[in-house]
Amino acid sequence: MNRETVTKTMRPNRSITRDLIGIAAIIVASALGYLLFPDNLALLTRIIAIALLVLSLDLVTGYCGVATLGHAALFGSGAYAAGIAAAHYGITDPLLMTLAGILGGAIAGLICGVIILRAHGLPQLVLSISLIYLFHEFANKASSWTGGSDGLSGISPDPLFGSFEFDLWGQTAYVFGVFLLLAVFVLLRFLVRSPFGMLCRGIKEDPMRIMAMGASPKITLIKMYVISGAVAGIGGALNAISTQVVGLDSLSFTQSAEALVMLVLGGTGSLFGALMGTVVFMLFEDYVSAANPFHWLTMVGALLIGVVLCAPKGLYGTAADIITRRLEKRT
Amino acid sequence: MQTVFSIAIDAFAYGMVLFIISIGLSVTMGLMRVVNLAHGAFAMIGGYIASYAAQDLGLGYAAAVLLAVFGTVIISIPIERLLYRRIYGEPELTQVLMTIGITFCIIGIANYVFGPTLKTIPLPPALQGSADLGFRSIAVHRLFAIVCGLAVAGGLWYAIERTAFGVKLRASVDNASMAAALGVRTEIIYAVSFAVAVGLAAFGGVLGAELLPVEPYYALRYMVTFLVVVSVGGAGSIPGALLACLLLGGIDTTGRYLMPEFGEFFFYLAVIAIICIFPRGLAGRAR
Amino acid sequence: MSAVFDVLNLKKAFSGLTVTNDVSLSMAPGDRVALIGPNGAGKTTFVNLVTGSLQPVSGEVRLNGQTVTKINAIGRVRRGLVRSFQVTRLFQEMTPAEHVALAILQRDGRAGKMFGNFLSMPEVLDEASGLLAKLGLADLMHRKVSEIAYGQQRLLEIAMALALKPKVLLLDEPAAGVPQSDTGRIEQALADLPSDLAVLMIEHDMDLVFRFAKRVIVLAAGTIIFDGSPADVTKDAAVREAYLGSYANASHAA
Amino acid sequence: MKRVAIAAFAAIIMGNGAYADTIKIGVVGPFSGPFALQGKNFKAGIDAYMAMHGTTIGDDTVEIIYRDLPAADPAQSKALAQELVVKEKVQYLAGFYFTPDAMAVTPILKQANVPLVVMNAATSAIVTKSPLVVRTSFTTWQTSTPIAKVAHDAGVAKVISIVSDYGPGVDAENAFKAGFEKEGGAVIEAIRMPLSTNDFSPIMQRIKDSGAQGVFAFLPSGPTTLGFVKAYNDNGLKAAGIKFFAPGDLTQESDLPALGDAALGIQTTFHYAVSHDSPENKAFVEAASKAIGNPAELSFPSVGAFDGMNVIYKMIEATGGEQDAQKAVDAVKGLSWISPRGPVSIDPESRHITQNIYLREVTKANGGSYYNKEIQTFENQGDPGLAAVK
Repeated sequence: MNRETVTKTMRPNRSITRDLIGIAAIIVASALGYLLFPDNLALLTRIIAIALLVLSLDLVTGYCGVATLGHAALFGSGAYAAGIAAAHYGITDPLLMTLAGILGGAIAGLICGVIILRAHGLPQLVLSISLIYLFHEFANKASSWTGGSDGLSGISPDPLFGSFEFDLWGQTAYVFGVFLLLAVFVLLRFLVRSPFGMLCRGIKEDPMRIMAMGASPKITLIKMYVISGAVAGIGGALNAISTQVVGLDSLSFTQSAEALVMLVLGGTGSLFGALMGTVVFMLFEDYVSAANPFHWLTMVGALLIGVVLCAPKGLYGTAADIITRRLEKRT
Repeated sequence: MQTVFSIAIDAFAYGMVLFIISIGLSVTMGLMRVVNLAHGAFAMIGGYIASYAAQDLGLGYAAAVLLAVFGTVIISIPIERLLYRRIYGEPELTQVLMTIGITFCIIGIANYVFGPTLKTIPLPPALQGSADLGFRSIAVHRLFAIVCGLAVAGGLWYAIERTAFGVKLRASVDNASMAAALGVRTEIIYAVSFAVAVGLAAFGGVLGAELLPVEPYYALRYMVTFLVVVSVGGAGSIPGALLACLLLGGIDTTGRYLMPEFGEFFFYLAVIAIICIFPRGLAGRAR
Repeated sequence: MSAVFDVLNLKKAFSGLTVTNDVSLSMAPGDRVALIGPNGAGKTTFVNLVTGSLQPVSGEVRLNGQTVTKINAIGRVRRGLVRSFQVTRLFQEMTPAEHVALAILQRDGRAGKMFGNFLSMPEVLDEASGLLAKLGLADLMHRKVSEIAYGQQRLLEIAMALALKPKVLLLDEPAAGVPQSDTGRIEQALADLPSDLAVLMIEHDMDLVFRFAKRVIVLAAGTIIFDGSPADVTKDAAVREAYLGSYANASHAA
Repeated sequence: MKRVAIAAFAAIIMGNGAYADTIKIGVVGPFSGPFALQGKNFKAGIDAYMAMHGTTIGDDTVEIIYRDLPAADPAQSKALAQELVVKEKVQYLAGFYFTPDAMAVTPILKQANVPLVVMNAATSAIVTKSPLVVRTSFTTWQTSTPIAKVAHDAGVAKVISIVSDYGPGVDAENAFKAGFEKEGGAVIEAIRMPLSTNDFSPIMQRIKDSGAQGVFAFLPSGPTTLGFVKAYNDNGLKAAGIKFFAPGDLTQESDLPALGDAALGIQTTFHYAVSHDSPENKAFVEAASKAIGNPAELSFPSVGAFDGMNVIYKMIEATGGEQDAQKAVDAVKGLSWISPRGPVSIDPESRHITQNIYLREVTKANGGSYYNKEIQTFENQGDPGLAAVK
């Protein structure tokens, strides 16, 4: 009986500790980024925006097992929602723009979820690809709203809380991004450990079994898609606010595929994996493309092959495995 | 009426070109269960070899095609041995990561070796120019592509359904361990199938070069088209792939004639509709 | 006592071939019924029809006197018709505590909650650990399912089903694949099932059937050929003919 | 590698000239990816200019810092520009192949006190987004308007317009329509086809069915032009005598070897042909060919970059190397010079380049290679697009 109480209390404590470590890690990494690359905050802000996209992808792919190569539809919808709110409706408060992004992303999530969840496996991938092309084409067609292929410009967000300008040096945007990321991270930690999160993990392994428990996998997954859309929408809004332009590339297949690559690189099914994959991929890409623009694609390809061969569970997944194995050996 | 006829012929020709390039992918994805995003890269290698053989070595078209097919297969052997073998049976996402990585590498190398410009494969005089069909003219090489497409479809169907190899292949696909227990050497079956798939990719890359010109980003540019066509058909099914190519070719061509502005919408809406109605593809088998 | 579960003239055909033909049965709370039949008798189809995975050509399924034939599988579970699986279908990456807690939360309509954790919901945790303790799984409740023995996984299946507080429980070969040494635990668990629960067990193991069931139904070629007491089943000529013959002679008659 | 090389190079220069300043110019362009060829042309133009005019202005040394942006990606563009300004302390931003990338940078120019010299991006509106933008390339309106007169002069009254459905395509369609209708012709149908179109047969069928005497086309340079031009021949449009008009993007020099005989006789209007006959261009082509390595890869972005460098050098001279964006831009307003493409000037109002537009025809040279042969000149063309947008 004693042992049971120990395990009972130990479990939640351990994961709360892990949460605190995670939050601390994000804060430390953000501060380090700020101190080490004070002149490169725009890149770092961009990494945060993409990290939000990858986190959102992890929710449906990592936690629910949905294969998608069209997740930028949610990100881009958020970006356009925030951009259109600012450029056409004069909603230039950054917080309201973020809200617009959340709404845009969530609605896109609902649409994508309803369609993508109709198939599984390869056909599901193809559905997601078709959707991203439709979204892209739609944004291209609606050029009076979106600026078409020239991009949506004329977004000029107000200073944050009336006093912090989104300026050239990008400090405001960066700090704003870090706070958004932290908020999202904390909320998602709650989400994935909640009963709902548990349900999603169950669906990933065996949707039939979940049905036999009286829960509907479809409705659950659509809910998750909407949440995922909101998260991606925050990323999109951050992108729109910090760069003040939204381009069709934010709704592209390429962006979707890159997000998936980053997620698998970091390791699916864990929030840290998603963050790690994004940071590693984007820094690697930035470094290699600056060092050797002509061959960077080859090197990125080699990196991906290397990861599949040496770290099949992704960077974080494999690292976590090694660490737990070490710990178990010690005890 | 004449216009309808004319569009039908265009659709047929386009569908057959799509078929030739995609059918190899259907083999890898359906029979070997590998989401092979690098398929276009192999088609591109075929195109480059043929272009090099014809332009720089001065070989004839037939020789260039043969060289392209066998050259690509030879290049693919070490790739299959070292890389693909590691991802058979792995989750789809791992396969996506690996094959995208391979695609990136091949693009980078092609860019380095052949440069970024477009490459063409000169056609022999017999395939140049247009043929008069009475009510319209059509490029001879398109007719050639149609004939080749039909030949490939027939040949593959025969090989899979009627030969001893086909029996072993289908047995390995349905139940690898059972097939192995019965004495089928599944590794060899897989290696041969992979080589056939790659060879078909190269063949398609060369034959389709008039429509999809060879350049380093070929592998990424058309990756999605191939993937879509194969999935709509139902991976692994030759009649399915043929049907999907003709159907999508038809929808695409008609859409682009009637409302070119919304060409993309037609195509992808059709894909979504088909998959929603046939979640396993047109000829997909229940697993 | 009025019936909690009725099946009326259920019929199903696959491409012209009738696999379930005019099957009817009725169960009251507390019933312990075993459904047996030779391979290919249509037991699996019957289960799928009853749970709603398949739609019948004609006939009716009733729960608590209400027709549920048009209600899908999920809706039937929510109305109290719960099944277990012949081959365990558990979530390998999750713990027994999570399995049972998820079932409890789902039963209470709280599985969609996006905040909080069942570990910090005392009533859920208590119920889950109580249930697991009753089945002897208390020590394993925080292990991953992939790390526990198959016999214990079968017990967990039963625990999950019970956590849903069903009115009718379909047990699909609850002891299949369990090593001899562990069957005792499972039989104990079956004996301890709530007394007001109607249980329909599909089983091959006749020893288990005779120990557990108060009533046996024999299905052959899609039709019920016997419905009566276990004592009578071995004496029934049709059953012997269809299925039991040698077994009855060899082990029970002896 | 490149960073190291530049740093080493800079170190040597710094070591030699004790008190001289280094003026950095940040160039953003597609140096990898599907458009890498255009990026290479940027670099070739810049290298050619610096080879011909030296790397020092007065006491100051000019240093170029390249950043790669493979495809239209405004967010990345902004990030790169910001890094160039804040970290590398560049005094000038230049390059930019795609419109959205250039647009993304305009909001930061004022605060950064940096002028932007656009070396390619061809949408008219870019120069209106900030008073610190100068463009030395062209606009789609600028190159597509004269072809309307050419079409009219060729006796064509009914034209069908076929463009790729994206910003520049729409610009080209509008420009042609405006020009052609002014000449008294009629655009009987205007079709916008998706950028991803591979099979142009149905489009050719549309052209045939429309009964037009000529077709106006705009597609981005690259693989699709090849398919389009081949389909035009294969489907018997050329044989049927339907005339083909397009701006020069369709027949850029680096695509000509692949187009081959299919392109022969196609007439396009553009601001620059590599074959342009002038001493300035001879010198430029020689230097740029050396810089790019393979002369067959030389194409129009190189001249935009070359003239962009000329503008920046003038800016540096005018400001004496001090960082003063407004002064620098004011100094080149109205500036005129003889470019490799012919006489050009910077319009003081719009800060866009005023230049000759040439009608050219794809011709086979004696050596068997293909080139754009200039056959008519439209002098001193401004950008009609700006007026049209307003």
